[in-house]
Amino acid sequence: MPQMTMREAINHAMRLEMRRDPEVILIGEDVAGGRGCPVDDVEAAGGVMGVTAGLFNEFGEARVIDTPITESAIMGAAAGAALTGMRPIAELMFADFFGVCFDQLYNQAAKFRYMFGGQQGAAMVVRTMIGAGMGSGPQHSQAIYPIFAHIPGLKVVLPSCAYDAKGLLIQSIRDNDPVIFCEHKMLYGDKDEVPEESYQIPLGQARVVREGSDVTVVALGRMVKLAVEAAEALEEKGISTAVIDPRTISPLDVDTILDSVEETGRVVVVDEATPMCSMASEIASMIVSDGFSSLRAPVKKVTAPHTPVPASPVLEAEYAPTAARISAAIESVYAYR
Amino acid sequence: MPQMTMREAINHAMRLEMRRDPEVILIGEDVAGGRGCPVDDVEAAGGVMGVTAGLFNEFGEARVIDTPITESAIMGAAAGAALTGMRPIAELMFADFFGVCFDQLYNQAAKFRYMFGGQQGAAMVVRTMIGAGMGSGPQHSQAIYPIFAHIPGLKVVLPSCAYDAKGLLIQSIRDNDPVIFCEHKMLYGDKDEVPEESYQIPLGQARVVREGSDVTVVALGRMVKLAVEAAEALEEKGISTAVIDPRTISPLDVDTILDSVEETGRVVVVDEATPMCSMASEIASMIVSDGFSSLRAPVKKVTAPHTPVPASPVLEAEYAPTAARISAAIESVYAYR
Amino acid sequence: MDFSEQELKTAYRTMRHMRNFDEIGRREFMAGTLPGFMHMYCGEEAIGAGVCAHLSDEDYIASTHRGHGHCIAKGCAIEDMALEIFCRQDGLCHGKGGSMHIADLKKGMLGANAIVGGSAPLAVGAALTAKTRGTDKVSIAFIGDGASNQGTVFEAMNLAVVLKLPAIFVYENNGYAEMTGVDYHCGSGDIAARAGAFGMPAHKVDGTDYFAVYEAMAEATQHARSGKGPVSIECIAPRWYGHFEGDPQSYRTKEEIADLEKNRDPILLFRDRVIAETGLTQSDFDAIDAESLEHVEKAMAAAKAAPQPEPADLLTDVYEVYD
Amino acid sequence: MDFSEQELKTAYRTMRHMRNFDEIGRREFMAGTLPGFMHMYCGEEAIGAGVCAHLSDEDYIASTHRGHGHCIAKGCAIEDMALEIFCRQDGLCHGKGGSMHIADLKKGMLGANAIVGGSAPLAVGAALTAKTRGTDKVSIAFIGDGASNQGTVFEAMNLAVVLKLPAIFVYENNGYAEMTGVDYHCGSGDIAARAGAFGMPAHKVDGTDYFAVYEAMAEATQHARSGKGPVSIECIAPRWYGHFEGDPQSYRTKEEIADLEKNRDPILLFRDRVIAETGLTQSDFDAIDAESLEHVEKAMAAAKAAPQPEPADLLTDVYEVYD
Ligand SMILES: Cc1ncc(C[n+]2csc(CCOP(=O)(O)OP(=O)(O)O)c2C)c(N)n1
Ligand SMILES: Cc1ncc(C[n+]2csc(CCOP(=O)(O)OP(=O)(O)O)c2C)c(N)n1
Ligand SMILES: [Mg+2]
Ligand SMILES: [Mg+2]
Repeated sequence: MPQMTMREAINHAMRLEMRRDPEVILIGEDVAGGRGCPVDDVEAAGGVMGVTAGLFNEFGEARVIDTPITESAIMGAAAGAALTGMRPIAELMFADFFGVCFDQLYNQAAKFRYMFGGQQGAAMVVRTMIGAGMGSGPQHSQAIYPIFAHIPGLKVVLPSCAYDAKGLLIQSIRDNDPVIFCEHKMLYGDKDEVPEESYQIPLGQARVVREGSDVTVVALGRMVKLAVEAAEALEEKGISTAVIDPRTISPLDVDTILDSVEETGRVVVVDEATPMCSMASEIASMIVSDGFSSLRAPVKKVTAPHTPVPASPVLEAEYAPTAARISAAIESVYAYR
Repeated sequence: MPQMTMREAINHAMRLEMRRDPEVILIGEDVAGGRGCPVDDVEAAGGVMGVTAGLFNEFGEARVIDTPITESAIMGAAAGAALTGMRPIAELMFADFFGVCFDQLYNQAAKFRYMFGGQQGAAMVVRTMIGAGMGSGPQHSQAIYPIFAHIPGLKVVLPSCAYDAKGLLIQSIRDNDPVIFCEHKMLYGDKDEVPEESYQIPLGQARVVREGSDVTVVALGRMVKLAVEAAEALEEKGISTAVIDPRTISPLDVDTILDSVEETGRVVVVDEATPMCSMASEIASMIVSDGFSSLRAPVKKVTAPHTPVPASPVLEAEYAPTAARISAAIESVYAYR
Repeated sequence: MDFSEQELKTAYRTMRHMRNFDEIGRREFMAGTLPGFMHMYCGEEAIGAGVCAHLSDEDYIASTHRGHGHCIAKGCAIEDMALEIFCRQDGLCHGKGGSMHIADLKKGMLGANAIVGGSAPLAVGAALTAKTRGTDKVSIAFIGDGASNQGTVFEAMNLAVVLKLPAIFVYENNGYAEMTGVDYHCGSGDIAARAGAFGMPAHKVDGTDYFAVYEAMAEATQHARSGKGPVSIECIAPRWYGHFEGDPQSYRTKEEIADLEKNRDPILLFRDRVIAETGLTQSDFDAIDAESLEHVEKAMAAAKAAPQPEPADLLTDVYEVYD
Repeated sequence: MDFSEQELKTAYRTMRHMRNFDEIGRREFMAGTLPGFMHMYCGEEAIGAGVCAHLSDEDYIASTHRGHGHCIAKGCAIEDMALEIFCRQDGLCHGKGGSMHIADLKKGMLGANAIVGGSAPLAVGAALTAKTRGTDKVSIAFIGDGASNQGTVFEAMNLAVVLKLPAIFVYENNGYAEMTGVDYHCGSGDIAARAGAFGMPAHKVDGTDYFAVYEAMAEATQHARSGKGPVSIECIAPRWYGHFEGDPQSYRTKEEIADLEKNRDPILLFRDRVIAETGLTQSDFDAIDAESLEHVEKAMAAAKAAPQPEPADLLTDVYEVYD
């Protein structure tokens, strides 16, 4: 099986779906790259991170659409196109920018199906970049997905590896509801075995990344690999740690988490987002409501602090959870009596 | 002590602060009402709900500023004015509209103090209307405050009665950080004893609305009176229920909640917002993390469902928690063994 | 006059339906039987009618909170609309949308919208569908004078120009955004000129004159359908009622309103001109009036008596599948 | 020429500082010592310098992601800026803001801004402060050609016109929004005309010509300071480098860039003209060049060697009080 980076896997998923279905279009800022510029026959740069590279050259300007800087119009255009039968993929370059355009997603696209009495939903995907780690500062580094997960009518996907990213994106494009697909900028370069052919991963199915019987760690996005690192290190100390990657946070695969908690009774939730009203809180509260009888220790949340993301790389390194902090949390719930 | 509605209490708080401090200004859509219209000497209508009635007549157009329909510019103007030393109160007519303007609050005002290294914060208040119950439909009825609470740098206030509304709003106006002040549209008419004079209620201090030793109910906003109703009814059945109103959800008064949980070991959280990544989840997760050793039953969340707010009054009545649903939850955690 | 009698009667009936729908709706609202808000379209009927006269079910419109007239003009059944404003189970949106969210996708009616400026980007999206599919369909955004200041609307215009989409921006300048006058809230005071500066043809017409709207829209659709890009039309037609029912309108004079009713009633203006210029007579129009009144009254009465949604409906249609 | 030698030298020094700051910053960025993004202002120096020449510390500016030049022109100390782009503890924002968030409130510099279009509403807010307090201060928003399409910017212009605020919208049309050309992304292609349609005076000038910018800004400030409301100025000045360092610029030709460096260097153009028209000589300017280079190199070297923030700083200054 070929090795692909997550960047390539995402590119590949779009390419396959655009070949398969002429109603799939891609719209966003610089998704082609170079429109209106003196050099005409430019190889499509495919965005600041190169994730959509080459799609313009294969599918042309009718289906790979560069836009002005106009997020509300991009999201609205995608929503309106979806409402009239297309399957747009809209790019929100950095998820941090949702604040200028969220109405078109949360009040419009997310509510169509419900407020129109089931006539039609918005079969659209918003691909967007999240996360700290690149020194991009307070307005380009946030893990803002709890806000998306809060909204009824949206689905929210958070892949942690290239293999999942491809299967989840293909599924998201075929899904008939609006999906926010959150790509962590620090994972684009991560490699994985990824099949050339098309495959789908259902939304709402967690992946048990690692079995374990002492402690359950639920980790999201970039946190998954840190959790695995922590779990492996603790193996030596005789602590058997399960790591669960929900992969989609809305819908959330509650059963897989509760099954593990039933066995372990001890839980750590790891989330890069800031803590208040976060997925870490959501998962912890779900467990204390539906898995209480199994619980043998406090549920520990390992998250970013309730602060903006600092620009300084030195401070940024303190900001997001680390394997060391995850280990400490696992040990503390393990030791709880 | 005079009786005032929450509408009057809020109006009164602004009036007192505007008299006291010339740097306090009010800006928003129709906060005066009637600008640019043929009738010149109109009594200021004070918005669709009349909450700012008369302020224009007392303070004039330089301080009570009608705007076009332009929420981003309103929030940005308030943030920019605050950054340069004023104390603006900006009105976001319905909180549901945050989606067209949130960037100016969450990426700008909320982050100034931090990203500018402490030079200056935005001493501004955003007054906004929340909640279901008026048949206003999916885009005018939401209780969207969990999104505000998620954001570091914002403070979020949620008064449940006229007395609190006045004291909390005066405090919010004097606070040096951006405060989102959420007014429930179904509470505007509720009356309370409210002193004529000025008083402040600190942010981050819950109110124990009702003492009780068997079950702790944490209820937010309009839910507080329903929780009290439920608690009173259960008194007859011999269940002693404490009701806590956090009053501000960011900062959250964790201690008052944990103190009560230590006594009762049984908790119900009542929140009108939709459940995922909500304050109900936040409070439940805080308790399972920091109050686990006291807990004797699952924490029950009584919330709206994960759906938009339906227009139909019949369905809307099913949407928000009721005293009956709260009672049932209290009884179930009480009975848990 | 370049219209068949049939066309003229249809246009008149459409406007009369609009008027009756809102007047009867208002009566019900004041009686407390109608939930939510009630935004009257009276005085603006010629806009919706003149615009939609050029559209088929395959063309799209995206509407506003003041959307009943647009729905009627686009061909939504009065019965289904009445059921929806009463939030009944068999309404167009099964009672979940209500007055501010009526949608009828089979008719190309993409929804009223309770977010001011919310529909302009959506209309651009529908225009993108038309262009991508290579059809000659057009997509119309209705936009209030107040909404014309919203960032979403400016962005929608710019994107339509950049992508040369078959979108038509119809500004309904009815003089007010809630209680705030257009002379105050609109920077230049000239909505059409602002639209024109985005690089598209911009018309400005008397929105109480059906024929003026019709003509402008004829040009606009021809332009848009032939791939030349978007167009805007500002239609000036003051509203007769308050922003919504319950607005005491202390900000305007009774004389202003009386004058409108007397001199700028789009329905009367239409009728008078058609009688003057064609073979149609007072009694032709009286017949339509009577028929329309009966039709709308019946639809409203039926809707009022129709069953409410079931509690279980609360949880349906949030997603197609979610688990 | 209506400038004192002192004024001319100051203007030149400001532009030379900008150039050196970004060129040296770029060198450091490529060496991997500078975190975050690096957006070069080269080619656009005359805009920031010409605009800020009219401002005191009590006037306000709100800037963009490409904000180093604006900061320098508004009087921020090079040393403190250097510390901030290296994210050091003693930087203007104690390292928490970095290049895209430099702010210096004592100097009326309200922050660079990493949200495109984010600063225009903020500048309007500062103008509101000036008006409410009855001062004659003005507030400037710097806005890129790409940002000119953002809804927030249109809204900011409209609100400034409606409230007659002393705001000046300075458009820096440098030809590109990231990789997308202005001819493509801007509907009408005419940013100034679009601004003018909002009902304010709208100038368009060669942004590589310090004197042209200076003149337009003289008029603009006079207008705004005297209570007549906002003004806009579109300054055309193509950028020399990519969007940020790392952009391979496959979308433009090497010839275009070479031509800019040769014929449209705002610093050279200034120097040549001043030498031709005044008593200042090559060696006057050479002296400033040398002095500036030393100054900036020293500031950068000091910054690079300065202490990092302490881990505990992560948690401070989120709120004034929070409990
Ligand atoms: C984003 C947003 N802001 C404010 C409102 C509240 N609101 C509803 S209608 C209205 C006035 C709209 O004026 P206009 O666009 O002229 O339409 P008209 O009501 O005159 O038809 C306002 C301010 C809203 N629904 N959405
Ligand atoms: C709201 C928002 N959208 C997109 C971006 C990403 N972005 C950063 S700079 C830029 C281009 C800005 O172009 P322009 O306004 O012309 O400024 P320039 O870079 O040319 O100075 C873009 C798209 C952003 N930071 N914020
Ligand atoms: Mg209007
Ligand atoms: Mg540019």
